[in-house]
Amino acid sequence: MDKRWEKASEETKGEKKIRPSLTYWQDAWRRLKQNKLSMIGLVVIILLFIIAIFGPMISRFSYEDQDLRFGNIAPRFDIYEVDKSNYIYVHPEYKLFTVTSDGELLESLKPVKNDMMNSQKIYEVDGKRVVLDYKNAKLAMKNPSIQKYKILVDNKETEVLKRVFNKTYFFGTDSHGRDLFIRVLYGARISLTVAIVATLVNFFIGIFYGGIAGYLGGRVDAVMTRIMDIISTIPLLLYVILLMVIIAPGLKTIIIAMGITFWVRMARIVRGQTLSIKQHEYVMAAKTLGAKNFRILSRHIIPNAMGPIIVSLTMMIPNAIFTESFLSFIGLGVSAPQASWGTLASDALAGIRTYPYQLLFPAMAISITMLAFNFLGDGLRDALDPRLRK
Amino acid sequence: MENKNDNTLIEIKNLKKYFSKNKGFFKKKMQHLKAVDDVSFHIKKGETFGLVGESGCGKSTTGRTIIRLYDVTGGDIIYDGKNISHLNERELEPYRRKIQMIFQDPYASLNTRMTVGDIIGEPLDIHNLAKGEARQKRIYELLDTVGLSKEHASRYPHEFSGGQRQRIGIARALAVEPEFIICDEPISALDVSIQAQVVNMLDDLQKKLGLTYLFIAHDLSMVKHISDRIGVLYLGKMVEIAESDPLYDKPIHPYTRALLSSIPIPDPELNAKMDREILKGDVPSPLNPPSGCRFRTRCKYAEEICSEKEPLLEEIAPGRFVACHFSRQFYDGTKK
Amino acid sequence: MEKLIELKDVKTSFFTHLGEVQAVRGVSYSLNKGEALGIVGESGSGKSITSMSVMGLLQYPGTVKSGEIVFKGEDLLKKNKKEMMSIRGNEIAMIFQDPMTSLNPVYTVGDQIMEAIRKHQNLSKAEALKKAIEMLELVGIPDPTKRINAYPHEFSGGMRQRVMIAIALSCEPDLLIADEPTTALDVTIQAQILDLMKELKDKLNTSIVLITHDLGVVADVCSRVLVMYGGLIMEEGKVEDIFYNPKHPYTVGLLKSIPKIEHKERLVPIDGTPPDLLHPPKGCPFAARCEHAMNICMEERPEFFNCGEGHKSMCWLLHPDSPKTELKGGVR
Amino acid sequence: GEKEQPKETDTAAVEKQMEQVMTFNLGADPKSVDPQLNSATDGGIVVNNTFEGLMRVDANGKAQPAGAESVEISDDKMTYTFHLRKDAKWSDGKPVTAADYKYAWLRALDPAVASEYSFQLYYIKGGQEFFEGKGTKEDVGLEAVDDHTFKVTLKAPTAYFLNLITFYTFMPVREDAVVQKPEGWAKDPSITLSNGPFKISEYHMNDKVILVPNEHYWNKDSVKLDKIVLTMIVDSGTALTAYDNNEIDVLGSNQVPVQEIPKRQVEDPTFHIVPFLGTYYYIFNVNKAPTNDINVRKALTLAIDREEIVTEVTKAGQQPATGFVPTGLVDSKGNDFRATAGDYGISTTADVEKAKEYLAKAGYPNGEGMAPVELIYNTNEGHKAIAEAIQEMWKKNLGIEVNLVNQEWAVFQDTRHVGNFEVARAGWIGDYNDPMTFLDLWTSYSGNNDAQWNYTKGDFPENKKFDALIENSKVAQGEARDKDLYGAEKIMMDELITMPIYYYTGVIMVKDKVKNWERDILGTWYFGNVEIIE
Amino acid sequence: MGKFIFKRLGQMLFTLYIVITATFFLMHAIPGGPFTREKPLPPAVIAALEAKFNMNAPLHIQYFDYMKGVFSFDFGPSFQKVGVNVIDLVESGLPVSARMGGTAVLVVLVIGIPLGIISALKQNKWEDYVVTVIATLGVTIPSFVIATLIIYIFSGKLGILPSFGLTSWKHYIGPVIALSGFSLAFVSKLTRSSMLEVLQQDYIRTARAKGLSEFVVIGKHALKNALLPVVTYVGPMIAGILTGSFVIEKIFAIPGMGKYFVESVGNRDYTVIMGVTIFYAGFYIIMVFLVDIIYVLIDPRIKLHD
Ligand SMILES: Nc1ncnc2c1ncn2[C@@H]1O[C@H](COP(=O)(O)OP(=O)(O)OP(=O)(O)O)[C@@H](O)[C@H]1O
Ligand SMILES: Nc1ncnc2c1ncn2[C@@H]1O[C@H](COP(=O)(O)OP(=O)(O)OP(=O)(O)O)[C@@H](O)[C@H]1O
Ligand SMILES: [Mg+2]
Ligand SMILES: [Mg+2]
Repeated sequence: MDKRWEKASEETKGEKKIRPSLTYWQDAWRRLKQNKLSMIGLVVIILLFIIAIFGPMISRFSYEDQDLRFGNIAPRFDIYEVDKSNYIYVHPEYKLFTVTSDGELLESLKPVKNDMMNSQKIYEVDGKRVVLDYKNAKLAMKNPSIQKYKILVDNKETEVLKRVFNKTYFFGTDSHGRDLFIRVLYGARISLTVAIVATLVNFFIGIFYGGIAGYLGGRVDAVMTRIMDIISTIPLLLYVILLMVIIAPGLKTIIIAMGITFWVRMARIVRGQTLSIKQHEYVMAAKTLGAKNFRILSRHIIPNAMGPIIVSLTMMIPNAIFTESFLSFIGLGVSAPQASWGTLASDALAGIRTYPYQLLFPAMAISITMLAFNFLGDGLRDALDPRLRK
Repeated sequence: MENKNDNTLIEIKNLKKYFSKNKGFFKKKMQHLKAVDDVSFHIKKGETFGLVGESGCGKSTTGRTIIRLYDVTGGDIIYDGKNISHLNERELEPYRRKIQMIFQDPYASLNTRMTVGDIIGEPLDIHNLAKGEARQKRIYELLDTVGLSKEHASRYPHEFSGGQRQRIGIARALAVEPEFIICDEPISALDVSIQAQVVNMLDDLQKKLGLTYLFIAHDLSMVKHISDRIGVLYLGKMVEIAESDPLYDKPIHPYTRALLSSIPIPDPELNAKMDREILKGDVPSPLNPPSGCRFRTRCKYAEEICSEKEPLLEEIAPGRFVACHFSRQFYDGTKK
Repeated sequence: MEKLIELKDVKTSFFTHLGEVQAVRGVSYSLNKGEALGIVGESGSGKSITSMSVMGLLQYPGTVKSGEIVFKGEDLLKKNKKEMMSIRGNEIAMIFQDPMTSLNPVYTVGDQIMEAIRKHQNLSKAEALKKAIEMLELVGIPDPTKRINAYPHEFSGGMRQRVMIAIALSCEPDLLIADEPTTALDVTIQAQILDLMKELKDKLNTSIVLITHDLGVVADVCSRVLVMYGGLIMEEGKVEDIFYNPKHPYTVGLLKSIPKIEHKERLVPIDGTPPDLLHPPKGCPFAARCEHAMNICMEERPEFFNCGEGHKSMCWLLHPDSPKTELKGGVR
Repeated sequence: GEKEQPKETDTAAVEKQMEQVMTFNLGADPKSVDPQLNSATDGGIVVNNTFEGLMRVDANGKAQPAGAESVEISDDKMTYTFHLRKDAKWSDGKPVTAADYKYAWLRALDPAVASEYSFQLYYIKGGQEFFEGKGTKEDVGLEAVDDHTFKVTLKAPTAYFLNLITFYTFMPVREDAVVQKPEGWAKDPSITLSNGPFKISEYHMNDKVILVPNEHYWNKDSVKLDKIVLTMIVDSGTALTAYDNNEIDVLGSNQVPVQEIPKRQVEDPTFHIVPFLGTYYYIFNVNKAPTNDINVRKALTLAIDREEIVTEVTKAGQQPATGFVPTGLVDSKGNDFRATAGDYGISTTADVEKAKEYLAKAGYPNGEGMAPVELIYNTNEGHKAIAEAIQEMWKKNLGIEVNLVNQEWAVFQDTRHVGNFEVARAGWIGDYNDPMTFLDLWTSYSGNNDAQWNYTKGDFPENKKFDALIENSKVAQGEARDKDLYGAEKIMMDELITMPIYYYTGVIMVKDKVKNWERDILGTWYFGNVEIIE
Repeated sequence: MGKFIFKRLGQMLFTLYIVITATFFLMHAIPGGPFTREKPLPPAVIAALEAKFNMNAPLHIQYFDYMKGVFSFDFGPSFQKVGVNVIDLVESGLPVSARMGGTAVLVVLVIGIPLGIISALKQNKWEDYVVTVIATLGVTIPSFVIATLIIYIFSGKLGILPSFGLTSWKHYIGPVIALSGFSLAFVSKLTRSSMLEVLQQDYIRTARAKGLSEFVVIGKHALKNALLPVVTYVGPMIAGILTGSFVIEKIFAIPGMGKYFVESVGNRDYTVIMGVTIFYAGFYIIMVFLVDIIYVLIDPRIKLHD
């Protein structure tokens, strides 16, 4: 008879091996890895940290090296040819620099004669007479089609040779002639530190404060939220000034200042979520299992409030970066000439009309960081939610 | 009142749980929904006490109040000689391991952000019962006990069918090896064969470890099967308590009778022939229950006295308590 | 008799990172107007997912891989979102299995019922309110005028389930899919609800798919029954066929597990655990637990064998070549 | 004004063209526009155009009779008798009388009024005593001889008294207006009365003030404007944009972002750099190491390149400062004070060699062994820029580490005042056209002597000499007085209690169509002669 | 509920009292005073000023006097702005700030929430990324930069917007954009994240099963559930935005009251510091209270009182 119709033995019914099971966090990490954008975000963030730590070491300038005469030089500019070996660059402030043909800055020229009457500045470059003639500048104000100035080499008008990148200062220089590139790199140290601190403060104080208030509810909640009300309504400036008087300014002080106030918004959001989540059955279930408050908060409530928490965490980062610059500005933070992205951005603001690049670079640094954090945050939110959709 | 003897594990005395409902936003007028109103019973060690009753009559509330998920409005819960009805969270700690609950709503009671392994493992962690390898083993064991496979440990609740979720809930309750389990419709979503598996398992555990159950269910044949004694709840009141066989053989309270006569029989022909007693009349509201006997509005035997006086739970035969003015007549057969 | 819906070899899977969970592995059935079909079967066998596939409400990462769902002559799987929207609630209504999470916690039950009524019946607000109260009364909620303003969490499990029923019924659909509608109800209310459904069936010619574990309920309401196991239909037939003359070992086992109210002996479950749909067995999904399993059962999925009018079973035992085995079972 | 020429036949367009409206950006909302209560330049601009004192500074900085027709000065230079202009009227048409002046001046000295510039009237006999509660109102040397004669008796001959009284604190106010709302009357158009060429017609807090001609002004015919809108844009970027957009005609002062200046200077014909009486300097704490060492102070002073600072950092045509008193002031003979006093050996560029020498002399050759110097400044972009530049110069030229510390303004004031610093940023704008407004800062009793250069509290004999010279200059006349002042500056510059950096300038922008504007070196504007010509 | 509100009112007054007291003493604790000037005033003048403003009494007496004033809604005169009472400052500045802020709040809600919904519905599609980028820009470019850029580009370069003041609808565009940027970004991201959460819930499936249109499913069933964190954020935000922003008002030269929050501290204008703090704190506390009330209205399960 056909073997097929024989009774099956027990072994053939046997079970298959099982895969080791993943915990929630391992599983979340696996999901996160699948999200391309957030991995890019993560890589960018790691790169930023690496750059912030090692970047300033490899540059030939330091963040504080200044040369006032080389102030406000753009990262890309037009050059004129004087002769085959001499090239010049005209600064928007009507100053001349000698440069190499590929954009390396050489020298700031002193005019041999500053002929105000004829609106001319006369220079000598390698024996040649170079005239910066800005007679038309006043007309150009009203009529942008007119060229503001002319360059005359030995009385012959010269046209722009080409547009080159600044080889000496990749990002150009600031008003004090400091290399913006290195300042942005250096600024990353302070800004990223602040960002991390803000995140930690939010995470550890904000989440638990809010969670405890919301979870315990009743009188505890009333007292804790009233404290938050008080913290957020007493004028910030007052205690910042007081802090400034009692402790020495510096990064540490900024961290303290942020520690006092920066977590309140997060705490409120977590409290609101907690009030709602704690009514869910699974929290009750955990209670009947004998879970202590801390466990219920950390295992049940907070993971389920993760969406808004991550959003707040990421959104508060730029806030922290600018709070730092504000605090530094009023004297609480790092002192000049140290720079953070925030202070670089606010310093650049005054010159926005003529030197927009000074704002562009720090702003871009912040934006890239933020995009990276945002994509990572969105990915994290998804990864932490097992019911993820595509 | 019910008499009890020394091996009573838990005694419920005049338990009340009212939900207050605000009327309007600002008005102070409160309305009480008397979900459980003066209920008393006891459960002996190693016994299964079935609790049946109409949907919404307060079974789950009784269970949840006993496990102190709700604050007690009135009455006492005496567990192993200790009144736990007003203990605070900290004082309750030791009881959290001894008393467990299987929730009626399996999905809502599972944290969707935990894997099933973690859900079942949580009580182990909380009470430090097992760690590492042992924990994993225990989880697999529990999964197996409730008819799920090991593979399921790393999945999330939303990936399961209704019945599977219910089994996760059961496994979690069993994890801490409690003394007393409140089973709130633990098997309603399971197919009969798995029901049988689970019920057998509960039986075995009871025999082996002397567990005690409060078993809330609607499937009266299953209740009968598993319970030693059964309480019938109607609108927040206990109307009848009896050992299971006598109750089924000879239900006394009119509500119990109606209940038993409505059981659908898994036999199409018999079922068609069945003569069901469908309860007529308005279903009364726990917000303002009828005066006197709460069942009187739907009772075909109701008389004047029923609306005037509230019948008390009386012992009409050993171990048999009924709250009906005519209980004795029914028992004697003088009234049909 | 008019065919209302026909499922042809529907396969639904969830594509999780662990692999493909083949929740439904080829289900076909059809249903006439005014007919009630019961679906029973193992927990996790794909009953709900099949229904969800019909409704087009599968959640990510679930998709209907193949098959057809022909409703009133048109394939629902080919319809776009908007067309499905007009069919859902209106022509096909579903009562979900999990009543707590299926009701919106932030709206009153009245609001949620009225919404369905107003969507489908073009009534004024006041009329809808009246109708909603009526519906609540119909499903046996006490004091409906007051309780209509309650929120879901203030209701007991059974009451929520009845709200779900009220919502589904208020749509007056052509096809009602009821996924374990009475699990949380006591027998008296259950009887009331079942009567209501029967009435709907008889008066409005509504077709009903009733998923349940309570074989008593099936016996009461349905004329035909499907038995599912491991994502497949094991046996299909008229109630009488299934109850009295089961032709599949799983059905037999199922019927054996029913507790008898008369006597209190140990229940007889089916030994073993159901298959993991992540790696479904090649052959018969039940083979691993089947006392009659043969080698072929492990290797090859059986085909359907007819064993009476409208009664078929997917079991190799019915193959002419197989050794004759008497299946002892049935409720009698 | 031109409004009076009736040409009804013409269209509105023409009328619009005829309308003489000027929009002037004032900056912040003035704290006060009450002559006696005001203490700031912005309020001063409003007061200067709505009120008129006895004298007014002309375009050349000379005090000329205004409210007064003439003045008689007694031989001992202690009594001034002013003959008031008979046609001077208040904006309600009532004549301006000597009693109004007397009331106003006494008001400035009334301690209950607490005028911040009350000390400007201490020169008047009995003034200080009255203010400090040691004398009475009656004892103050003010007398309204008759309606048009006002006699003032001074405590000591004060050479610059006529200059002094061009200041707004000395402008008359009307008692009947003031008593209605003693604090707020001046800003309330329904109450305020003024005697200047304009009057306030609307005052919107933080938004704008509208001035219209005072039709009772004695010289109303020379007033051409029909309306002045004083806007209150604080942000310089916005102000500049508004100016470029023709929403504003005049940017009053320093409302052009620094980085814009070099370009504007070349490209924009309406951009002007004007003199402004002020000095930007750093104060050395002479009471604290290391700046208590004169050699250190000298080294620091010589090590900075002032030329570079003004061209590359401040950029607004400022002049490198080599002395404390800024340019623009003259001595009794009309010689420029600055030029005459000389540069005390401070060159405008860095004198690194000498600086190093001094530092070595102080015991820190090449900066070795010197602890980092702390430089404090108050929070401000401009101060920061300068501090950073100087920090680098000291570092590069002297090898000294410098810590920059910026402080919130009031904290900074406090720190500097109590001497809790080593080097601190400072600036001083003159109140009147005399070197005294700069030099009297450094007396031992001055509240401004933040350098802690005080012989009563430490070993500073030079300070005592300085005090004596200043005291003497208050009574001396002519050349003798000049000698005192030159001597005083020399002492403080030799001691180098401060390190002058540059002299302020004003950066203003005035549209071409605005003609005949007047601005004095104290930063006050006068619109009485302004005319709009399209 | 009535009792709860009553209790909360009591708490609110107490909170306000603490804020007033803390601010009062903090303010006096920091260096400098209202009469600190670049050119320091002679001691006699300071004495006269102190006498005039009742500042020569011991601090605790000043405190009691001040509290007395507060109870009769008398917040005293500004030290800085001669002849102007604190109340006047609020009265003149608040309507302006509130008009501008109100518009910004509207923009935040009317644009931010839909943006969040869209990006949740189109999760990980280009629409979502666009919203993320917008939101990133919104939070990374601080308001002072946005404001400056708007003025520079739209008023200066293009000449299509006026550069200062707040008199016509066009004047509102710049300030409102600058004012709402951060909050708009925040709100849209919050909405997105909680919307994603809610969209997974079974009751959304139920709503769909009823045949409700996608608009109702999202706009009614999902949104209300998703709104909780948004409300949490928006409540205090409204208090912040309506009372004006120092930076925006400074850059756009708007005569609002935002400037006093910073200026008064800089000037040590004690009465104004106190006045605006009390005002803001009161407003803030009320908003926080309203947020709690809205919690209960949104989610009936939330109980704030035992
Ligand atoms: N989102 C999901 N992801 C993966 N697997 C799923 C998902 N949802 C359901 N399943 C699997 O699909 C199978 C069928 O589930 P379904 O809900 O249809 O079962 P059921 O027959 O309704 O069972 P019950 O009677 O217990 O409700 C189950 O094995 C379940 O584990
Ligand atoms: N949180 C609550 N707030 C207000 N009322 C409630 C609440 N929970 C339950 N109730 C009400 O209390 C009564 C009893 O509910 P309970 O859940 O105990 O019923 P049950 O007997 O378990 O019913 P079922 O069999 O349907 O689950 C019901 O009327 C219900 O509406
Ligand atoms: Mg229940
Ligand atoms: Mg199901």
